[in-house]
Parts: sequence; C-alpha cells; structure tokens
Amino acid sequence: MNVLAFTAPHVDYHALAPEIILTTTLIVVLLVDLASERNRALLGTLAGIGLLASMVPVLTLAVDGTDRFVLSGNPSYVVDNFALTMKALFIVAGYIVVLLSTNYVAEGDYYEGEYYFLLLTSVLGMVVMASSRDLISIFIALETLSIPAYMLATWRKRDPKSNEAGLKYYLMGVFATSIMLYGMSLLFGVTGSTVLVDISASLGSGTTPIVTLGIVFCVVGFAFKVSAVPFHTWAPDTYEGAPTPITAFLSVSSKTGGFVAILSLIFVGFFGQHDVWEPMMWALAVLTMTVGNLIALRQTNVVRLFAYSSIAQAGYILAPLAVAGELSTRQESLSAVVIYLLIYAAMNLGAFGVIIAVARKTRSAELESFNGLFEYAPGLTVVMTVFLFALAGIPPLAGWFAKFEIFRATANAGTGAGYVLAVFVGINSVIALFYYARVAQAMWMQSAPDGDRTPVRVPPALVGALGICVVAVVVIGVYPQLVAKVGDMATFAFT
Amino acid sequence: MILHWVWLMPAIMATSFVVILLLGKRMPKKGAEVGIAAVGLCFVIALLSAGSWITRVNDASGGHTVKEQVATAEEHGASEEAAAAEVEEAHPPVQPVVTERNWFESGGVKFTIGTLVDGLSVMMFIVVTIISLLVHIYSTDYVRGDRRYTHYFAFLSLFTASMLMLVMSLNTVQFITSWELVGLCSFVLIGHWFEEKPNSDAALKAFIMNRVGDVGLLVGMITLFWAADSFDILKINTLANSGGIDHLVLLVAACCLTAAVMSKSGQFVLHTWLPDAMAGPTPVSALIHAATMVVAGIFMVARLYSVFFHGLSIGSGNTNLLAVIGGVTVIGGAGLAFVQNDIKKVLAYSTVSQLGYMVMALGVGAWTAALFHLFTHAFFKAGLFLGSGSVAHSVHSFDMKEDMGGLKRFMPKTFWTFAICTVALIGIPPLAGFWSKDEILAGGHELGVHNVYETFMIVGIIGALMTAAYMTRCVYLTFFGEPRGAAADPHHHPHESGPLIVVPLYILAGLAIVTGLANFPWGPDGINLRFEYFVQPVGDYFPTLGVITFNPYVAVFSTLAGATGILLAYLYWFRGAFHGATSRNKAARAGYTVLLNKYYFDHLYTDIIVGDIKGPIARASYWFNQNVIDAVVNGVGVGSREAANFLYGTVDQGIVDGAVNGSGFGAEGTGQLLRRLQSGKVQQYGALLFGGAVILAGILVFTL
Amino acid sequence: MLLNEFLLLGAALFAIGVYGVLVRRNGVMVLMSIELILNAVNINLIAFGALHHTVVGQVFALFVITIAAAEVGVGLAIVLMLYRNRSSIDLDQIDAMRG
Amino acid sequence: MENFLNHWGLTLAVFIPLIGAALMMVIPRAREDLHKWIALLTSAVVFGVTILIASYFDYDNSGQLQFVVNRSWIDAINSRYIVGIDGISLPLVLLTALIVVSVVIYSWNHWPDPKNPKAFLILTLILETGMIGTFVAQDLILFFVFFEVVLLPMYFMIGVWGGERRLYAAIKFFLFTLFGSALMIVSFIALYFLAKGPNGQPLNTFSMLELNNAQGIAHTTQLLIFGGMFIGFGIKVPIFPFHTWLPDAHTEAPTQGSVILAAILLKLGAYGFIRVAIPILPEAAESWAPWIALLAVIGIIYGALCCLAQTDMKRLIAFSSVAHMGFVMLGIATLTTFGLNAAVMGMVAHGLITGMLFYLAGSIKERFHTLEIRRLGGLLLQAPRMGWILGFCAMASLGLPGLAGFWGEFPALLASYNPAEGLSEPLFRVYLVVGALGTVFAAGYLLWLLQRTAFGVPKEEWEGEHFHDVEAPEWIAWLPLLLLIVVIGFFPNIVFHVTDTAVQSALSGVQTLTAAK
Amino acid sequence: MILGATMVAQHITFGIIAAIVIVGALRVVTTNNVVHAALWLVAVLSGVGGSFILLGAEFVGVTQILIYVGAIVVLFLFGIMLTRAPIGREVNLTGSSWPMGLVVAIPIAGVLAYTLIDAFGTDHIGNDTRQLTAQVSDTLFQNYLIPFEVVSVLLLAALIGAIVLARKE
Repeated sequence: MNVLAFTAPHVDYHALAPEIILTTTLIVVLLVDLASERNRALLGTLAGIGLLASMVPVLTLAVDGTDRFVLSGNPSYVVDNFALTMKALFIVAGYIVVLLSTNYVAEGDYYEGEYYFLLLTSVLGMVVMASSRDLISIFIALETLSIPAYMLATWRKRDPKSNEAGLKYYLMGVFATSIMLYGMSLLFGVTGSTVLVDISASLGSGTTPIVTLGIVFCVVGFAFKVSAVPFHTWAPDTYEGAPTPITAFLSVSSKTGGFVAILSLIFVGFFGQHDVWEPMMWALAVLTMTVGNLIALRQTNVVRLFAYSSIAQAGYILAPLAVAGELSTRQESLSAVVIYLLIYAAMNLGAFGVIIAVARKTRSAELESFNGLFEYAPGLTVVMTVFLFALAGIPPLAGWFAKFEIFRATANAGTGAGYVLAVFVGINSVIALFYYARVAQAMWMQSAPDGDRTPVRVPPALVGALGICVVAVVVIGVYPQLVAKVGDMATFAFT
Repeated sequence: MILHWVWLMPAIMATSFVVILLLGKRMPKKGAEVGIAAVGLCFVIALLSAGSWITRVNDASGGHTVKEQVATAEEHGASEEAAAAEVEEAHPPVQPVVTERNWFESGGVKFTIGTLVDGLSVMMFIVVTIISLLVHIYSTDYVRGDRRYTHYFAFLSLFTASMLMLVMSLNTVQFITSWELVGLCSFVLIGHWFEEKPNSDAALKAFIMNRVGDVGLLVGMITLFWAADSFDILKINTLANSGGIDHLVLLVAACCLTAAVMSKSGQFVLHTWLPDAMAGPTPVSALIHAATMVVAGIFMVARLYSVFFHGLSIGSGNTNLLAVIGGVTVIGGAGLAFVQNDIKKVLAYSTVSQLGYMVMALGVGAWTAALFHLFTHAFFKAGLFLGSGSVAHSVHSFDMKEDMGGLKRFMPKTFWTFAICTVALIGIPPLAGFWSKDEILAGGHELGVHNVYETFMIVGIIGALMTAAYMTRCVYLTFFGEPRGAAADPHHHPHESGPLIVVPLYILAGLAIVTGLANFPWGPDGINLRFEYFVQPVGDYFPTLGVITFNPYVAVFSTLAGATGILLAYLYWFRGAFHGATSRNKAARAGYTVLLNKYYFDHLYTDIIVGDIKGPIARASYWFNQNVIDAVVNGVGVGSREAANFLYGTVDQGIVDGAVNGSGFGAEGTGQLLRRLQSGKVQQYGALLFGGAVILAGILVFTL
Repeated sequence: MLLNEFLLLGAALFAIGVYGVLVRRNGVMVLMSIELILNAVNINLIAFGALHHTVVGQVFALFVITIAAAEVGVGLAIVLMLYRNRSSIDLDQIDAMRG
Repeated sequence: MENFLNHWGLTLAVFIPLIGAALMMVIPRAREDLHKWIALLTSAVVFGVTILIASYFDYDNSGQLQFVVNRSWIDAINSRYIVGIDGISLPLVLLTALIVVSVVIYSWNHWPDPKNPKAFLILTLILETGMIGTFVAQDLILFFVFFEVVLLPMYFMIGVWGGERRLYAAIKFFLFTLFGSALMIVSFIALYFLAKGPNGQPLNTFSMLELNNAQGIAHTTQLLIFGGMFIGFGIKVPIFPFHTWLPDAHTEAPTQGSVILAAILLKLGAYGFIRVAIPILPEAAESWAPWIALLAVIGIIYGALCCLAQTDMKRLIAFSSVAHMGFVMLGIATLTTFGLNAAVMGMVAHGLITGMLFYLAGSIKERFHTLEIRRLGGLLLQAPRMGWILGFCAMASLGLPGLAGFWGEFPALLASYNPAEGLSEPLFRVYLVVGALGTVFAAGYLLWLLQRTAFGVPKEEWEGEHFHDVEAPEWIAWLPLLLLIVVIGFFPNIVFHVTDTAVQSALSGVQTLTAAK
Repeated sequence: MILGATMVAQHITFGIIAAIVIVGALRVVTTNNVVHAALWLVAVLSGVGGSFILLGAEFVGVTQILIYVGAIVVLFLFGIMLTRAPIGREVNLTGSSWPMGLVVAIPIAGVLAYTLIDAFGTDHIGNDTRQLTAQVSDTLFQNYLIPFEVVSVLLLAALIGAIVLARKE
C-alpha cells in the first residue's frame, strides 16, 4: 500500500485576509503587552486599529462580490455575502466593545494586554464562524469564541461575583458543547461527512429518529449560545457578574455567533429536515420571548434586566426560523434574522455603553442608581431613551423595523402557526415595553438620590461608541432601506 | 317687500346681544338702551310685516266680493256645513312668503336657512316684539343696580333674537336650533341670581327637563326628515297632508314631538320645571315663562299641524294624546294654583293650565282657537306677571300670605291693571280671555264626531270655574284684607312703582281689553273673524279644519262658570263664608239667596265643588305633584347619579380597569414564579439544559 | 463487530457523564465527568469513521481531544481562582446571583 | 408657488417641527425665552404652511388626494413615502397646526413642574410631526410609523410633567396604545400578503390607494384583519371597553398634554377607521358596523354616567370625551356619507371644545390649586370672564345648536336613523334613541359641573381671595378656538363642504358592495 | 476460519474493554474519594483508547493515552492538590441532588439507546478498519487546515488566559 502524495491545498489569501489580519493583530497586542509595562493605553488603540484594518478586506471582498472557497474546491470554508455581512457585523461590534472597554479596563486594574488579546481571539472565532460550513470548523470556531469569553467573564478576578459568572458560563458552555458534539457525531455517523453541503445532500429530505436526534442536539448547543429558554439560565448570572463591556460583548457578539451557526446549520446543513427544526424553533421562540419578558418584569438590576431583555430578543430572532422551512419563506426569514441581528447589535451595545457611562459615576447598576439621570445627564438620558425604545420597537427608532421584519417573515408563511407566532411577538413586545419604560421612568420621572447633581464625565472612547450606535439606530429607523438591502443580499452561496 | 326682510329682526337682536355683551358695561345706561332700541326697531318691522301680510291676504282673496258672501252666509244663518263651504271658498290659499338661502350640504342633502312668513309667524312677531319691548322697558327699573344688569339685557336680546328666529324658521334644523337657544336663554335668565343654590337648581331643572323633551324633538324631527326626505316644514306638511307619508311614521313623529311640547310648554307630567323657573327675575318670567318661550311648544304643533292632525288623526274626532294631555293639564294646573302662597307660583300654575287649554284646543282641532288664546293670553298673563313684579318690587317678597294684603290702597295703578288682566284671564266678556277661551270650548263642543270632544268642553268649563276661583283668591290675598308682614311695615309703606313699571302695565291691561276683539265673531265683514281670516293658513300645507262658529250657549255657560267661580271665591275669602261646619250652612243660605232657591241643588253643588276642589283634590293633586311627579323627576336624576356612582366605582374602576391591571399583575406574578427557575445553582441549570435537550429530542424523535 | 456495541458503550458513557456533572459537588469531579462525555463522543466518531472507512472521524476525534485539553486547562484555572477567593469549590455554595 | 407646494408643502408641514426641535436641542436649557420664541415661530410657520395648503386646495374635488408626494422609502418591503391630503385630512391637519400653536402660546407662562421649557416644547414639536404625519400618510407603514411617533412625547409629557399618579397613567397610556398597534401592524402585514388586485394578482403593497377595495381576501380573514385594526384604532379612540387608559392619562397629564390628547390624539383612531379600515375592508366593515355602533352607544351612555360620578373636574371632562367619541364612532358605524361627515365634524368640534375645557381646567387648577369640584364654586364671581367661557364651552360641549358640538351629534343621530344598506335599520334606530338620551345626560353632567364650579358663592377657603381673570396668553391661545366653535356652529359648511365628497370616495367600497347586493 | 477467530477475539476484547470502561465510569461518578476517582478515570480513558485501537485507529488511540492519561489526569491531580481536597475518604462528594441526576441521565440513556438501535440495528463494521496515519495527517492539512490553524491560536489563548486566572496576585 503506497503512501499517497500530499498536495498542499491552494489558499485564497484575499478571502482569508480578515482572519489573518486579526490573528496578527492579536499577536502584536500580546507582544506589545509583554514588551512594555508603560504604554498600556496603546493596547486598546492597537486592538481597535487592528479590527478596523481587518474590516478593509471585508469591504474589498464585498465590492468584489464573488462567492468563493477559501481552500480551492473545499466547500467547508467559504466567503459569501452572508459570511461577509456577518464578519462585518462581528468586527464592528468588536470595535465598539473595544471602545467600551478602553477606560473600563484601564481604570479598574485588569490585565489589559491579555484582555484585548482574548477579546480579539474571541472575535477571530466569530469571524471564522461566519465562514464555516462544516461541522469541525463550526465546532472549532465555537470553541475559539467561547473559551476566551469564559475567561473574560471572570476577568474581575477578585470579585466573587465575577468568578461565579465565569464558572457558570464555563460549565454550562461545556455541557452545551458536549451535547452539540454528540449530535455532530451522530450526524457524521449517518452521513459519513462533516461538510454541510454533503450532509444535506446525503440527508435529502425527510428524517429518521437518529437524524432528528442529531439535529436537535446540534441546535441545542447553539440554542445555549443564543440563550434560548430553557438553555438561558447562565445568561442573567453571567451578565450580572461579568465586566460590563464583556456583558455587552456576550449579549451581542457571542449571541450573534450562535445565530450564525444555527443559520448555517439549518439553511445549508439540513434544510430538508425542516419538519424537525421548525417546530423546535417555534417552541423555543415562544418560550424564550415569553419567559424572558416575564422574568424581566421583576428585575431591579439594570444589567440583569438587560440580560433577560436580550433573552427575549433572542426569542424574537428565533421566530422567523420557525417558518423558514419552505423555499418561498426561506429568504424572507433569513433576511429578517440578519436585519434583526444588525439592528439589535446597535441598540444593545449602545444601551450597555450608557450603563457603563452611568456606572462610572454611580458605581452601581441598580435601577435606583438611574433615578433622576435626566436632571444631571440629559444627554445620556436621551441617548439611553433612544436605545430603550428602539429595543421596545417604537418607531421611528431602528427597533421597529427589526420587529416589523419579524412580523413580516412570520406572516409571510401564511400559516396559522405563523400568525399565532406574530401575535405572540406582538403581545410580548407590549410586555417588554413595560420594563424598558421602567428604566425610562427612573431616568426621567424620579428625582436624583440625595439630590446629587454632579454631571457624569463621559470619556471620548465611550462618546464615540455611543455616537456610532445612536446614529445607526436613528438613521436606520428613519430610512430602514439601508439594512433592508443588506438583509436581502446576505444569502448563502453553495447550498 | 318687507316680508322678505323679516330676518332683519333676529339679526338686529343678535347684533344687539353682541354689542351689549362687548360694550354694554361702558355705556351710559349699561347697554339697556341698545336692547330697547333694537327691540323697538323689531317692533316696527313686525308691525310693517303684519301690515303687508294683511294686504297680501286681501289681495289674494281679491277684495270685497268674497267678504260679502261670507256676510250673506252669516246673515242667512245657513247651516254650518254651508258656512264652512262658503268660508273655504271665501278664503283662497295664500302662499306663505319664503326666503331661502343655502346653509350647507352634507351627504347630498342640502341644509337651507331662511324665513317662512305667514299669518302664524306674523302674529308671533307681534306678540314677541310687543312683550319683549315692554319687558325691556319694565326691566330698566325692576333690575336697576343689579350686578349683572348688562348681562341681563344682553340675554334678553339674545332670547328675543332666538324666539323670533324660532317663529320664522323655515326648516326643522333651524327650528331645533332656535328651540335650543331659547332654552339656553331661559337657563341663563332663570339662573340670573346664581349665587343662591335654589336659583341655579331651578335653572338646571329647566334645562335638563327640556332636554328630556328634546330627545323627542330630535327623534321626531329626524323621523320626519327621513319620511319627507327634507327638513322643509312646508314640504313636510304638504306631504303629510297629501298622505305622502305613512300614517305610522306620522304617528311616531307626532308622539315624539308631543314629548317636546310637554317639556317646553309645561304640560303634565313634564311641567314641574315651570313653577321653579319663577326663581328668575319677574320680567323674565313674564316674557319667557308666560308669553313667549313656553308657547313654543304650542307654536310647533301649530306649525306642523298637518303632521299632528293626520298623525294623531285629530280629524276623526277621537280622543288623542294632545287633547288628553291638554285636558289633564288644564285641571291639574288650575288645581295646583289654589294652594300656592307665592303669587308668582299661582301665576305659573295658571300659565300651565292655560297652556293646557291651548294644547287641548289643538288636540280637538280648534287651531285658530288655540292660537287666538295664545295671542290674548300672552298679553294678560304678561300683565299679571309684571303686576306681581311691581307688587314684589315694593314689598320685596312674593309671599301673599306673609307679606301682602291690602295693597290696593298703596298701589292702585298696579291693582287696577292686575284686576283687569285677572278678569281677562277668567274670561269675563268682553275682555280678551272670554273670546279666546270661548272659542276653545266651542271647538270642543262642535268638532269631532258624536261630540266625543264634549268631554273636553266640560273640562274646559270646570277649568274656567277653577281659574276664576283661584285668581280671585290671589287678588284678594294680595290687594284686599289687612296688610301683613312687609306690607304692614310701618317704617316704609309699600309704594306705587315708578312710571317705567306702571306704563307697561297700562299698555298690557289695555291690550287685555281690546285684543279679544281681534276675532270678534259678529259684525260687518272686514271686522269679524279677522284673526282666523289672517292667521289660519289655507293651502295644501295645512289640513282643512272644521269651522267653529260662535256658540252663545257655550259662551253663556262658560261665563257663568267664571262668574260662579268668582262668586264662590268671593264668598269664601271676602266674606269668609263656608268656614268650618257651621259656615257650610251659611253657605247654603248664601247660595240660596243668591241663586233664588233653585231646588237646593246649589247647596250640594257649591258644597261639593268648593269643598272638594279647594280641599282634597287640590291638596291631593299638589301632593301628587310634589311627591310623585317631582319625586319621579328628581328620582330619575338621583337614580342616574347613583347608577353612575356604581358604574364608575364598581364597573369602570373595578372590572374594566381591574381586568387590565389584573392581567398586568398576572404577568408580574408569573414572572415572579419563573424566577424560581433561576435558582443560582449551576447544576440545576445543567439539569435544565440536559433535561430540556432530551425532552425536545424525545418529543421530536417519537412524534416524527 | 457490531457498530452498536461501540455506540451503546458511548451512549452509556455519555449518560454516566451527564449524571456525574449533575450530581458531583466538587468542581474538579465535574470536570472529570465532562471528560467522560467527551470520550463518549470520541468513541462515536471513531466508530462511525470505521463504519464509513474515512479518516475524518479520527481527525474530528483529534480536534475534540485537543479542545478537551484546553477546556480542562481553563476549567481548572477557573476552579483554582474560585478556590482562592472562597477557599472552597463546592458548587452548591456558588449561588450568589439568582432570580 | 403652487408648484413648490405640490412637491414640498406636506413634507414641510410634517418635518418643520423636527427642524425646530433639533435647533432647540443644541441651544442651552437656560435660554428659556429663546426656546419659547423658536417653538412659537416653528409652530406658526407650520400653521402658515397648512393655511397655504388649504388655500391652494382644490375644494371641488376634495375626494381626490392632493399635494401628493410619492417617493421611494423602503423598497425592500415595497413601502413608499406617500403623503397626500384630501377632504378628510385637511380639517384635521389644520386643527392640529392650530392647536399646537395655541398650546405653545398658552405655555408662555403656564409651566407644569418640573418647568424645563426646553424639553417640554421639543416634545410638543415632535408630537406635531407625528400627528400631522399620521393625517397625511397614505402608506400603511408610513402611517404606522407616524401613528407611533406620538407615543413617546406624550408618554414623557404625562410622565414627567404630570400629576400625582403620573407614572401609572403614563405607562398605562403607553401600554394600551402599543398593544393596539402591535395587532394593527400584524393586520397591515396580513393585508400586504393577502390583498389581491382586480385580476387576482397579489398586490404586495402598503399603499392605501392601491389597497382600497382590495379583492380576494376570504370573509373570515377579512373579519380577523379588521378586528386587528379595530383594536388598534379602537384603543386610541377610545371605544368602550378600551377606554380606561383615557381618564387616567387625561387627568394626570399637564394641561397642554390633555389638550393635545383630547384635541388630536383621540382623533388618530377615528381617522384610522375612516381612512384605513373602512375603505380597504368594506365587507368586513359592514359586518363589524353593528358591533362598533353598539360599543359606541354604550360608550355614550357609559361615559356620561361615569361623568356624573366624578368629583374631579378634569376627570369628568376626560370621561365626557368617551361619550363624545361615542357619537363619532356611531356616525362612522352607519357607513353613510352623512355619518362620516358627522364623524369628521364631531372630531373637529370635540377637538376645539374639549380642548378648551381642558385649558379651562388647567387655568382653574393654576388659580385654585385643586380641581376637586366640591372645593370649587363661585368662579363667576371670582373670575367672571373665565366663568362665562366655561359656561360657553359647557353649552358647546352638550351639543347646543348654533355651536360646533351640535353638528357632530345631530347628523350622527340623523344618519343612524337609516344606515347603509345591509345594516339593520331597527337596530340602528334603537341606537339612535339611546344616543339621543345620551344628550340628556350630557346636559346633566355638564350643567351640574357648571353649577358646582361657576355658580354659587366661593367656598370659605377662597373667601376674599382674589384671582386674576383670564390673562393675555390665555386670551390669545383661546380666542381662535372660541371663535371657531361659534363660526363652525353657524357655518358648518366650512367642514362639511370639505369632507363631503371625500367621505364619499372613502365609502365607495361600501357602496359598490351594497350595489352588488 | 482466521476471520472467525479474529472476530471472536475482537468480541472478547471489546467485552473486557467495555466492562472496564463502564465500571470505571460508574466509579468515577460515584466514589467518594477524589484521588480514586482520578485513578478510575485513568482506567476509563485507557479503555476508550483500547477501543480506538480495536477500531483500527491506532494513532488516535495512542494520542488518547498520551494526552489524557499523560497530561489531563495529571492536571486533575494538580487541581485536586491545589484545591486541597482531602485526600482520604470523604462523604459528601455527591450532593443531595443525585435523584435529579438520575431523572435526567436515565431518559438520556433511553433516548440514545432507542435511536441508536433503531438506526444501526445490526450494522457491521468491516473487519479491515485500519487507516494509515498518513491519511489522517493529509486530510488534516488538506481539508482542515483552517481549523487546525485556529486551534493553535485557541490553545495559545487558553494557555495565557489560564495563566492569568490561576496566578497568585
């Protein structure tokens, strides 16, 4: 038996450029950190620049527009419109998180270099996730974005809360991963391949128990990532305990990462098995939005409240997937999800930005600490109000269009289940308003605790982050065509 | 031609309203002069229009020949039918003068605004303008120095404007509008002294009870609109006449409108606001609650007579709603008048009962009679009110029992005018009241098959008797006997009122004497039955009515009734007859001597009448009035208030609102419950994770 | 050989692992139990690889082993830090945040 | 000029307020006078623009949309920026512009706590954008957006500047409306997918014009879709039993807030029925009409009775709104030109009259520091002018002929005597009678209010206190409204002439339906 | 003949391995002594490695032994010592929550068993299951190049992060 000759695969470096740039950046950050103890301030900037740099190839690729395999003839890692859109989202979100972190990390003495290093690694994992089209890549990407996140969550080493947050996140993450792996192993066992296109080819349509089991377990792994009920339990505790910028990162980027995986799996991998995942998504969506909203009603800690809010939001995002099984509805649902993810990123990051800014003065995230904000920080209050009601979906703030797309996608199916789901979303968005409004109430309609009117100093980095988010939210809200277009373009190639 | 310009009158009055309201306070006479000038102007216009209407009628019926026929008809004393025929042809249709402008358009329906002038409206112009003018003048003295002097005159103007508007309105929308406006003015003027709660109560009562009637008005008018597909009163009448409208519809409409009549014209059982309305200044009572506004209901029936005539099938001579209501009111009102000590209340109830006559007359088809009575009544009742005002002006009270008596010698002018008006009201020939009331009775006697309406004649005569009696009582208590209370106050004796008050009294008294002749039954052509001739419309928009000729028997009988009433009252009060058990015998003797022993029945007769009417019946009816009707009305108010409280307290705040909040709490409660899931123990989370996964998988695996 | 021999072995291992992670109070023990689950996965992968005559199964298994190592490393680090702050690694006591 | 108006008129009317607001945002809070002037100027300019539009408006075919602008907006969902104005919108737009100006003027020296004119006026202007936008939007999504835009400012107005229970009231208002609009948007989307053109091809559009008389929707589906809109609009109107947010909102809101709420916000719902629900789904409208009418008359009586039970002046006026909007809905439910005319007229009249009443309540509160009816009294003695104005408004509100209110109620009743073909006449005649009875109650509670506040003598606690009568800003803010009440009362044609043909085209669907029968 | 013999041999070896693995695993999750648990884990991991070799994946089998037994278990022991878990007997390693564990674990076992049997009832694995390690490396570097590279970054991150977290302040 002769040893077969090894032929090195041809790599499309242009397509791989974002990942490469990111990797170099994170190594540079690490080295700089090692090299000098003094200019820590540099690190954040460096990370930011690196992220922006990695945005360049994304744009060039978008301009170029051709869908391509990164390894010649290998459909397991591709660059298509969907991948590009998501990469862009991850990178920008990562950039905003860096902005949010700059002062936060600098002022409470943390390991700064390692912080950015891990952050970038996690972003790298997400960027990889966007392109991954086979089980192993997805698995690796997932771990790459998770493991650093576990550690970042517990970054405030001396704070037991932070430890607890990290531990819970870690353990739950590992549990979920193990379930997912088992599912993947089954799928591999049935189809003999890990590449999604091959899997869908050999699965055809229809399902068998083993396939069902595999799919369910796979999806559960990511349902955990997007904190869908009943796999959401880690989120509130982790969000509360973790450093706030990381909370923002988890609630936006890593959640989006989970959705990206789910999308690639069900749209590319086992689209034919929609009668498995459609009902699953339906149940998850309804459970998630309802439970999330209901528990959120009772929260007194803003971060925790936002944790539940982001759980509920995940429920909305899952909704279109419950009807995405038909070729007629597939694209609608996909773009609905993508649009929601884009808008949600802007809204949520912004909100956390304000929370960080306020906490700089109040050193607390309790709802009371927001009382009377309008009296001493009208600017922040208005901005926060914008984000809150965007999340609630009040026109003309971006959120309304996101919700609208959900309604549209669910109604599009024309099935009873679809309309019922739409009504669920409607009722839930009303419940949600109640707690968003409570925050607004605290800021506008309560008076400042012991009349402390000293203004809040907002560092430039934070101002930048908030600026980006506010502009995005308002502009998109008034002229949604911007994202609508992106949403329609973001399609999977090679399915 | 002036008849096209009558709209000037309301226009003038409205302007005067605005002017007084805005500039009145800065004027030397605080705006009164503007009002008086305006009304004076209107009076002139009214006279002119009357003149030109008369010529119009004469021209239409082309000179003398016709009248000769009438005359001959009369002379030959031909049978009534013949006479009727004669009169019919003698009086060819005179088209009313219509001026019309587009108002607005909605849903393809044109709403027009304009004036409809015929004998009826012209007659009303005269009444309204005269009384209003006199009241204006009278008021300058009566309410002198009142803190809201200017507003008072402003609203007098507004009232006159709306009243004139009402009587000249061309279509029902216009009619409703002005109908409500007069109501508003009455509200404002009754509540003129709103500082005291009773006054404002009275005002509210008046307005709200009228609102009740207005429901009927609205519904009725709406029904008529859809029936005739027009608001035009003439069109509605014409259609109703030509049978163009289904009888049932007419009936419904008529009944609904009757409700409006009841409230506006103080008919039983919606009359209770009228006495209370006396809380307003006396001139206002004279103008609004005696002479003009309260007859608006009568006017409406007269205006839409075809509707009522056919709707209630008056022609068929059966008893009907209007007649019955009228009848009841005549007696009820009169009975109530007995037991009042407040002079204005007496007059108020008297007004109620007189309005009852008019409604009854319309009910039996005696159109002209009703309107004629309206005409005469306006003057002498206004006279009475102003007289009572003059009295009150000097004794500062309306209580006859407490603060009056023997005023005859202090204020003779007032006394004489008051007396004349009283006699006119009682209906002693040759004063106004006699002629008009007599016609009503005659109508009751002569119209209708099998003389069903005789009943109403009897009612009328009884009413006449009672009227006579209570008015005599009133006069006695006021002007005769010994001064009491304020009247006896040694420090300042009651004094005759000034010219501004007395002159109007003279005028009204004079009118009370002469106006009766306006429909003088005999005499040469061109003199007799002028009122009927000019006022009663003839044409396809008006039903053909039976003709009423003067009936001497009825006349005599009613006069006797009146006289008896006076006599009995005289005996009772002036001579103190019939007091106690013994007095009965005296009464017997007195009756005996007076009536030249007519088989002793007079003893029984008078006994029963006087005794019962003055006693139980009156008291009973008053009790009924205060405790039942009024109670019911107030009860409705209170009841709805209570219902409201319950509805608001329990239903709205409790159930409807509660449901919503409840769901809110429910949501929070569930939230609270679900939080238990979040135990904080990582391994329970894990259990949830694995459990959830396996349940999901299990369900899907085993179901798919 | 029957494929199911291996698969069922894997399944058993998986279930036992799940039991372990849910009931062991000591953090380190929980990590050990996780290793059981991951090994169950690996057995599946290798067995299926053998079934389909492809090495992908083995490649996958290698990746899993590597990641497992990394995870354990991180996990132990976290547990260690936890121990430093509260000198106990009893998971039942870690419920400062709830609700 | 006209050309310019055609292209920019409505857009300007809608967005000028935003420009003003943006300008004010950058000006420091301390410079209150500057803020006042900017706000006044802005609203005045908007009013001017609307006047211009009205003057160039072609009244002969007010049924046609005019000043139409149709630009691409969200192509992805085929929703476009379509604004246009016709006889139904025009009066409401004018009313809105007028009310806002008057509110700004009134605000000159009436500042609810916490003062902060800057924020208050900015919110007012944003409100104006939302309201005018709703009235001119001709695309369902655009309509929806504007419809929602008004929520936030009003929420903050109530919540920040409101009274005792302002938090509760504000959130209640917000939640109710949002709930409605959630169902509403679902209905809109259902229309988007289900509506078919004349030859059966799916329309997939949100443009109201194209959706009018949309074909090919199963009857039951129509009913459901209409139901969604019914709740959406009905809550805003508000129709019994969705009205409970209204008393709280009105009572707690600052004077200006209540005025805007009563005068305009309530109209959005009824307007929605006329503009959206009925033309697009005539069939469903016909099936729903009896029920809407039923709820309407219930509202009339119910609102009136609740008024009788009130001890707080403002709350009483609030409940009176329920009753009055009942008449509006009754008019709409008849599905006749008459009824819809009456409805629009009713909206305008109610806007002016109830707006005035709330102004008065505000000014009274400012002087007496309470609206407890039993503590008030003798207003006519202490502030006679205000007392007379109160009396005037009360009369107007109880539908006295010759004043605006009457033309909202009487034609509505008139119309319900015989409603559109296919609606049960006896039923609607019963409604007619019940509604007519409502007018009695109206007289009852309003006069009762008048008696207890204006009549009588002042209570001991105010003995000898001197209150300044109506002041300059109040006069300037109120006179236009008062005059309009009279003018419209005498020349209803001002409104009817504009709406008449417009509502006919709105009803064309229903008419074709009946014609088919 | 030989074939049959090998088959028998395979079955017997598998039986032994399976027994070791199951028993070991059960002890790992039940024993009340931390160190014993670690040792039992060694048994399990070795057994699994054996089953790999039995399936003809020698390379993976060897890697398994090296990494797990050689590295990971050592890590565990370090962990055990650093967290001062009492070395001797200890009573409460299993919390009172063991019923919960069963409630979850048994259904899982059930579902898995059901589906597996349903799917691969009596599928046989061909006898020649051996694959060349070279193939493994080729596939790794041809098809899974990117994951491979990413894993390197990931390991670096895990390393550094772990150090930061675990180091004393």
